[in-house]
Amino acid sequence: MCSVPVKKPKTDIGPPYYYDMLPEIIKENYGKWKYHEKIKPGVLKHVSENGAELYTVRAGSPRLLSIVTIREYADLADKYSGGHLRFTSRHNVEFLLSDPANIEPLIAELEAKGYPVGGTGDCLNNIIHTQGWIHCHSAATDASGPVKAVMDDLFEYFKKDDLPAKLKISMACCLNMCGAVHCSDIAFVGIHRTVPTIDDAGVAKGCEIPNVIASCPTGAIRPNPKAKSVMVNEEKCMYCGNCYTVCPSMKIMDPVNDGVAIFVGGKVANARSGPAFSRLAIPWVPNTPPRWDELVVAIRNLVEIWVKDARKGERYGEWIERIGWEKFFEMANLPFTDKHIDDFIFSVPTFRTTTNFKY
Amino acid sequence: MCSVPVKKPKTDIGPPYYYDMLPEIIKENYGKWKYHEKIKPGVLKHVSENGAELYTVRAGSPRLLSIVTIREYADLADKYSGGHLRFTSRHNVEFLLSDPANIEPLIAELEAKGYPVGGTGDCLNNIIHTQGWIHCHSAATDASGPVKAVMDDLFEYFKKDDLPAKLKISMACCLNMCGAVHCSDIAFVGIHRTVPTIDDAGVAKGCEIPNVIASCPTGAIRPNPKAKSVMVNEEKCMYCGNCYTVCPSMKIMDPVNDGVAIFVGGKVANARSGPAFSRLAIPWVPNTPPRWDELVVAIRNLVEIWVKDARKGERYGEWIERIGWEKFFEMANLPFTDKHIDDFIFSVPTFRTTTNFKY
Amino acid sequence: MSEKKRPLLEELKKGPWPSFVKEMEKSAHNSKTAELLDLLERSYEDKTGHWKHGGIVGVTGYGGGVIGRYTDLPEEFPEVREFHTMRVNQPSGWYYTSDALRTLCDIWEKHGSGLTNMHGATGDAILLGTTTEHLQPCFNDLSEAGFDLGGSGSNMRTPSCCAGPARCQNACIDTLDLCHNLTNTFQDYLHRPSFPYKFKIKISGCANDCVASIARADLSIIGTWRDAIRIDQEAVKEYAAQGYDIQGLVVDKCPSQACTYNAEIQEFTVDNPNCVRCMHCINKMPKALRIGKETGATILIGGKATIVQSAFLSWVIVPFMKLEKEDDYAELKDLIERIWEWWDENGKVRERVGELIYRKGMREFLKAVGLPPVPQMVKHPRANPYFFWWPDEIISSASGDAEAEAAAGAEVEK
Amino acid sequence: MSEKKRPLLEELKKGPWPSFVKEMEKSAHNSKTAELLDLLERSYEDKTGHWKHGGIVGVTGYGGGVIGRYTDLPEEFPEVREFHTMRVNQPSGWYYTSDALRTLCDIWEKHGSGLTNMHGATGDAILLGTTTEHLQPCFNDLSEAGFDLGGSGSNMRTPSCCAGPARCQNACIDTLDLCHNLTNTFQDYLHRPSFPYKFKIKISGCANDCVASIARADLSIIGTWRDAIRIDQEAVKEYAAQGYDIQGLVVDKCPSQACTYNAEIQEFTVDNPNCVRCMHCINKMPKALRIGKETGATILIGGKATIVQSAFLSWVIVPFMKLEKEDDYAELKDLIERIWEWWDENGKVRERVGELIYRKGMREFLKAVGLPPVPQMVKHPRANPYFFWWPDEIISSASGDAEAEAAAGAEVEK
Ligand code: SRM
Ligand code: SRM
Ligand code: SRM
Ligand code: SRM
Ligand code: SF4
Ligand code: SF4
Ligand code: SF4
Ligand code: SF4
Ligand code: SF4
Ligand code: SF4
Ligand code: SF4
Ligand code: SF4
Repeated sequence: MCSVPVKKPKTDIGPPYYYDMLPEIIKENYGKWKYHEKIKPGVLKHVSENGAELYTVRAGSPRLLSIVTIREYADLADKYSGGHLRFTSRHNVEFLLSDPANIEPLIAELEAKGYPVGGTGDCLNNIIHTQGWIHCHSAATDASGPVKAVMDDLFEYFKKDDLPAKLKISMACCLNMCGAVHCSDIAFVGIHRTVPTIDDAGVAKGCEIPNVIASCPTGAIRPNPKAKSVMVNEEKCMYCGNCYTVCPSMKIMDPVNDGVAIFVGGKVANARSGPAFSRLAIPWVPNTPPRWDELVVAIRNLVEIWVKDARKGERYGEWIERIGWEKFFEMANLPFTDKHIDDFIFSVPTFRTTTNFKY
Repeated sequence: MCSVPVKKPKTDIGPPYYYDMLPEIIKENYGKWKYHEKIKPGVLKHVSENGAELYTVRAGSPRLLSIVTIREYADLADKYSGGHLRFTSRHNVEFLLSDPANIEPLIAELEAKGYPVGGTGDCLNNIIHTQGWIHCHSAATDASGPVKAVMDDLFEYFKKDDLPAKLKISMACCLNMCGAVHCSDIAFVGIHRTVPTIDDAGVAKGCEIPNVIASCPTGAIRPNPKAKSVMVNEEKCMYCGNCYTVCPSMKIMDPVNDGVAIFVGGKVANARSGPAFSRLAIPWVPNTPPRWDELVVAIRNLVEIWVKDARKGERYGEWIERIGWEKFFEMANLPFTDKHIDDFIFSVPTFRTTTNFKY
Repeated sequence: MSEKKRPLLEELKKGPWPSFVKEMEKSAHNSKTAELLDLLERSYEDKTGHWKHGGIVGVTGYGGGVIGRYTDLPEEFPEVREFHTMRVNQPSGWYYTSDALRTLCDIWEKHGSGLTNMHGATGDAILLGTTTEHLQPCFNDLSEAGFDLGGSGSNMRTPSCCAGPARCQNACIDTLDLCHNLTNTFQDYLHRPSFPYKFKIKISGCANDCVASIARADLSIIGTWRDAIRIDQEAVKEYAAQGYDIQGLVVDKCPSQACTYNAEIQEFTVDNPNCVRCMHCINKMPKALRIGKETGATILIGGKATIVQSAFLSWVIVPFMKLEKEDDYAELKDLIERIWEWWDENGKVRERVGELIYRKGMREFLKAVGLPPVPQMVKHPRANPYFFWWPDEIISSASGDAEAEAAAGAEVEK
Repeated sequence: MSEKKRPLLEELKKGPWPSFVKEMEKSAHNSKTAELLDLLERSYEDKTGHWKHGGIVGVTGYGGGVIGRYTDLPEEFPEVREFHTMRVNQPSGWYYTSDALRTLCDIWEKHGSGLTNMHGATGDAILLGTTTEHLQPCFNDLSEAGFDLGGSGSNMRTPSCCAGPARCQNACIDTLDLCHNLTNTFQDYLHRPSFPYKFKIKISGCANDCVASIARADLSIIGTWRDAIRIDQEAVKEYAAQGYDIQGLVVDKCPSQACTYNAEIQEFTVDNPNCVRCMHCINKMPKALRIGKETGATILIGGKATIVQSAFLSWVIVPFMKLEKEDDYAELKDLIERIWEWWDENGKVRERVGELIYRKGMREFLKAVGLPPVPQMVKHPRANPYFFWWPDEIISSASGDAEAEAAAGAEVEK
């Protein structure tokens, strides 16, 4: 059923050598690219100092790929781009073409197979996301499902590049934030809302109590020496699930209360303003599989107010910076609650220490 | 020698009624002022809705006043302003005149007596300061002395109002910062640089040990049960002297190491940018009575680079904001040290989390 | 008083700025003051202060208002063995008549060193240096003459305020009346320390904040308006005629791009809903621009200096409150008392109210004092997902709980 | 696989975005994958995941690279009783040949579910779902074919980098080579967890930071330059000719007012000493503007997601470092090792390096790793006066100590 090692396996060979993966045109123009042009959504052209032209065709991907699909990609690469392709940092696939005549046939075939071409320029990029119920023990929501539902709904914005600026949406299925969503234009993240329930016997048997105590950001956990376990101070616990990560006997799942929080206005690039964190917009929408309707509606609303009101060149957070958070909540028709006000370590610098505000 | 109470003293009568202190012209135009004009440095004119004109003549004050001087003020007020005057939030004295003919004679008499007229508009204001060695047990430097030395040196700027903007200098003689210097264009503050020496017997007798421990911002103090006293962790102590404030047996004075730290770029007004803290520029200059020469030179340097480089309307911090802190340290010819980098509670948000900087 | 005697202090009589040493010498016929000069000369030699705390001193019925002080060299300087300070509550806005000042001087000549601070950083008139024996008689004379003590210790401190409507066209509220009113209303808290720590109130008539209330008051009250900046276009034209750079010095510096200047027709306009009322344009063109008519104040909390948790600037808790003389500022006073109640119940010894809020969270604070959360309270909402839910926001059963769901903020337009 | 069987997942096959459910179904001839679909359907019904940690699994000689996973419903779903993930170290920049991909697919067809993530958030090719039994053989086949595992656990994680000089004109450094080099050099730290916690390295060729290194790498390496932006004025004129709003979309948005456009002569200029190299103008006029020639990188530290102390963005520790292929990036590697050494010695379990620096202070960190403090490390200097002195900066005797005084920074020009 599975191969038996015939000799001592090689270890520490390191990743495949990237250079061997590059097409000839890149090898020849490596480090010599001079500028790029946007041909149309999903198609870039890079021109080198000596005039060579490289075309990139980008197709959207659900990231969770069957080897069947990957082989299809390989076949398309063989057919159109000399067998060369890459994946992007947002999990799209990019074909690297030296012959512009291949662009349209490739696009046609990709689209026909259901792999939409787009996602370049001032568009909605693919949604960075994580494992969810597919594979992670810690997920407060699914990842692939909500992402699919949101991308379906916002699909038009993936296909055209006339948004005010790039729109980067990210998602993570628990507060570990493997999607590193904390600096995205729009971020949504699975959250719990109830304190962990403690299986004392399990803790005693399976968990390092000092580590469990140290894992709690708010110091809500104290020892329970009688039970050789721990206790949680309900007033201090904000359901981060970090204790559960280090100790599976601190169950934190709660199907009716788990859900999704939505943050807005972060960015990563240093272009213009420096990188910035996303900020809480909606503390909770319920988990409503299979298509997370509330989440989808909420995000569309957030996208649309920006598309409508932002000036050309304004990322989400730059737009809010200009209009002010008070106007944002008004435009988004969202209640501002005590949850929006930081009360963690670095809270004080987030308070409005000026009378400069709008009504 | 001292009066003997003949009847039970009245308590809780509250402060004198301000309204009784006001000149007629103010009573008539109370709340009706329409605009003001700067006549010249030290002289303001306020015009009311019904045309009345109130003139204010402001004179600099060392704040530490003998009753001899206060009586002179009273006499001048009787002579020129109908017996009406006030003090400002920066401790200057202001005469409230309804007759403009009195302005020049009043100024002449003030100047003759050594009370300089000025300090309005875009000028150097009086230096807010505190008790120092005159009266406080906690002082790491004198207050009146350094202030006098700095004001003497910068005197020209008190007398003319063509600085880029207002220049607010403040000083406090220890980290309690009674001068609330933390939001000034330039702030200087007495600091210690060595850990307190503990008189165990004194602590045992006179101090509340839990309060002493709680007083330490960095948690450097722990109990010393054997001595019924406390111990200080030298690595954690940053010489704030707060323990000394709650427990005089934790002596913190150190004549050779005590000195003055200088901060820049704070402001209070909400005009344009919101209020801002002053930031460390020079960690330490030594205490060199009687005229604190190093301090005086350092502050003049700080003032002059701003006067030279700032654009009209730029407060100190607004100027630095524009040129960048890296340029500030360069222009001021000051070393940037590890002391300048925050390592207290809210440090992380002060770190440069962008590649946007100048060399 | 010869040059010989105090060579170091002598240096500080030189120079154009008024000399505090000369001030001290003016009162040096008083033996205390003469010895204070000698002690100070000693400090200048030693580079260290020579004061210490001592037994608690005060006047009958009061727990504050006096700072006890003793030299640590009592043998050498017996006249300043005791050298206490009395904090005298200033009249609102530091307005005086010459007679009021003379009365103060006479009392202080009789009972103390003859030295003062006009004024202390909190706002009091500081009478600098007397003995324990003189405290009560001095207080009696002060009180007889219409003066009362200010605060010290863990109490409400002497409130102070800016020049206000008496002398300033920018005053959006009657800072003087409000200051007087609050001081009188809360006298008991001022004179009898019963708080976890000090509590300061400062009142500025507008966002220029001329008493620095946002930086150094636990409760900062700052005047503002709710309607529109008043514009006198004729006066705008005059500024233009004088060659004033309206675009560069005014418009370009507006923090919210809310004003515009049309140089052609010399017209200045304000986009009032986007104006954050920072005062800048009004400051720069006082003849042409004026605060709005529908005035009130922004209430902020938490300002303080460095100790212990580092300095805080006050932050907004009520964006706009009408402050009505007519109803005796009832809404504000009510809020202040609720704040004190919560702080009193929850604060540790020497924990300022801002530090307590930091420790417990705005959420707890707002709930306790009954204020609704509004976006104006924050520069920006939280970045971390570590927020709390109240029990009634949680769905208790799998069947769902529509009300809790609504309360929890399933903020979605369907 | 009929609609009946998984009605909830069925819903996610609809819509224009590629469906992960369809992807799973493509591999559903694999019994594991078929049962994974059933388990997921169950999760959709229950609104909860059905996975748990379990015993530690891995391959011989490695401490990371495999995530052990077990369903909590093993009776019902025996095929996914064990369903581990293998993290395969991607080639720099995620460049592949079709053959390389096919090789990976073949191995995964043989040993696993046939499902992958291309790629994981850290950068690895994720092979999703196999049994303990298959781990070693699968690894052997991978290794035989030229693939190695990536990181997991408390080790250096798989470094990743942007498209770089292979496909981007903005690359100031050879991100691909550097990433490959660091991965190989530090393989031992990657494969054998020995750190307090995870340590991530991400490399972007310029300040656009297309791998988000500043947000999600403990060590962020971001390309930049030190000389001048290259300007092609002819190309500027072309943008102008096309009616492009150079003033509004480029100049007005420059964060440091360092560029200007003279519309009359259609000339674009950059005040290079005041340019902060944010990339904005270059991004907006790629044909006319180009990065400088004297290139290198800014090194930043501390980036991480929310847990425990809240998310940090990396901050500058070296404003500019030349990254020389010639000397094998010696300076950088040396720095990395010094950082690890200090972190290893001082870090608590599960304490990221940024959190350790927060706890101990930059001062301790800089001294330990031998970096000089520079203003570029901070947005602004500290506001509080709570700073520390090193013993040698303190004057030991009353006689004074000129050297210490100098060291202490009596920074005064005399
Ligand atoms: C392919 C990719 C790099 C990779 O190694 O995979 C890439 C490639 C390019 N990026 Fe990027 N960026 C890529 C992820 C990012 C990220 C990271 C992310 O999305 O998580 C960022 C930071 C995001 C943020 O700020 O939140 C990023 C911020 C930028 C920016 C700055 C945008 C801005 O805020 O102004 C530019 C400049 C621009 O677009 O004008 C840029 C520009 C570019 C250019 C135009 C560079 C060039 O000339 O080749 C490339 C084509 C961009 C396009 O899609 O139009 N790239 N770019 C990544 C594509 C992801 C995808 O599939 O959608
Ligand atoms: C008298 C006084 C109020 C009092 O109740 O005593 C006062 C009075 C006035 N202030 Fe003030 N300010 C006074 C302390 C302050 C303070 C507090 C402080 O200095 O500690 C501030 C905040 C300081 C800060 O931002 O750090 C202050 C920030 C302002 C500003 C805003 C300046 C700016 O940053 O743009 C203005 C507006 C202006 O000058 O254009 C202003 C304007 C004024 C005006 C012009 C208001 C008016 O129309 O009457 C008054 C004359 C100012 C002048 O000196 O030219 N006043 N002013 C205070 C005089 C102190 C002194 O003796 O020097
Ligand atoms: C007299 C005065 C300084 C001055 O020369 O003007 C003063 C003097 C003292 N202050 Fe203060 N503070 C004075 C205004 C302030 C201010 C400014 C203000 O009120 O606007 C502050 C900063 C704002 C604040 O409250 O945060 C201030 C922050 C402190 C602190 C630190 C409190 C904190 O929480 O950070 C202490 C320490 C303490 O309370 O133990 C302190 C303690 C002291 C003590 C009582 C220390 C002591 O026990 O010796 C000083 C008595 C000195 C003396 O010999 O009389 N003083 N103190 C000011 C009061 C005069 C008045 O009543 O008008
Ligand atoms: C697979 C992956 C998500 C994905 O779908 O892409 C992932 C999956 C897990 N992450 Fe992660 N993390 C992944 C990238 C990240 C990232 C993003 C990145 O690396 O750029 C982050 C945020 C950046 C950071 O490191 O701060 C991230 C922050 C965490 C954390 C929180 C760490 C922290 O200090 O804040 C944990 C918790 C932990 O370490 O115990 C965590 C823990 C986990 C665990 C191991 C939790 C667990 O024990 O089950 C997850 C295993 C899931 C599974 O079933 O395989 N993962 N994790 C990513 C790794 C794939 C790869 O190797 O390429
Ligand atoms: S974000 Fe949480 S639930 Fe999602 S993959 Fe990471 S650790 Fe697992
Ligand atoms: S869920 Fe988070 S906050 Fe609650 S006890 Fe566990 S670690 Fe602490
Ligand atoms: S700043 Fe310190 S030394 Fe100066 S008066 Fe206040 S408490 Fe005393
Ligand atoms: S001086 Fe400050 S830091 Fe040092 S022990 Fe005392 S309270 Fe703590
Ligand atoms: S705060 Fe405003 S109202 Fe009060 S004096 Fe200053 S400018 Fe006038
Ligand atoms: S008050 Fe301030 S915010 Fe309002 S228009 Fe004037 S300058 Fe702009
Ligand atoms: S980070 Fe810079 S160099 Fe790398 S792909 Fe993005 S734009 Fe190009
Ligand atoms: S790179 Fe950025 S900072 Fe430099 S000139 Fe261009 S826009 Fe301005």
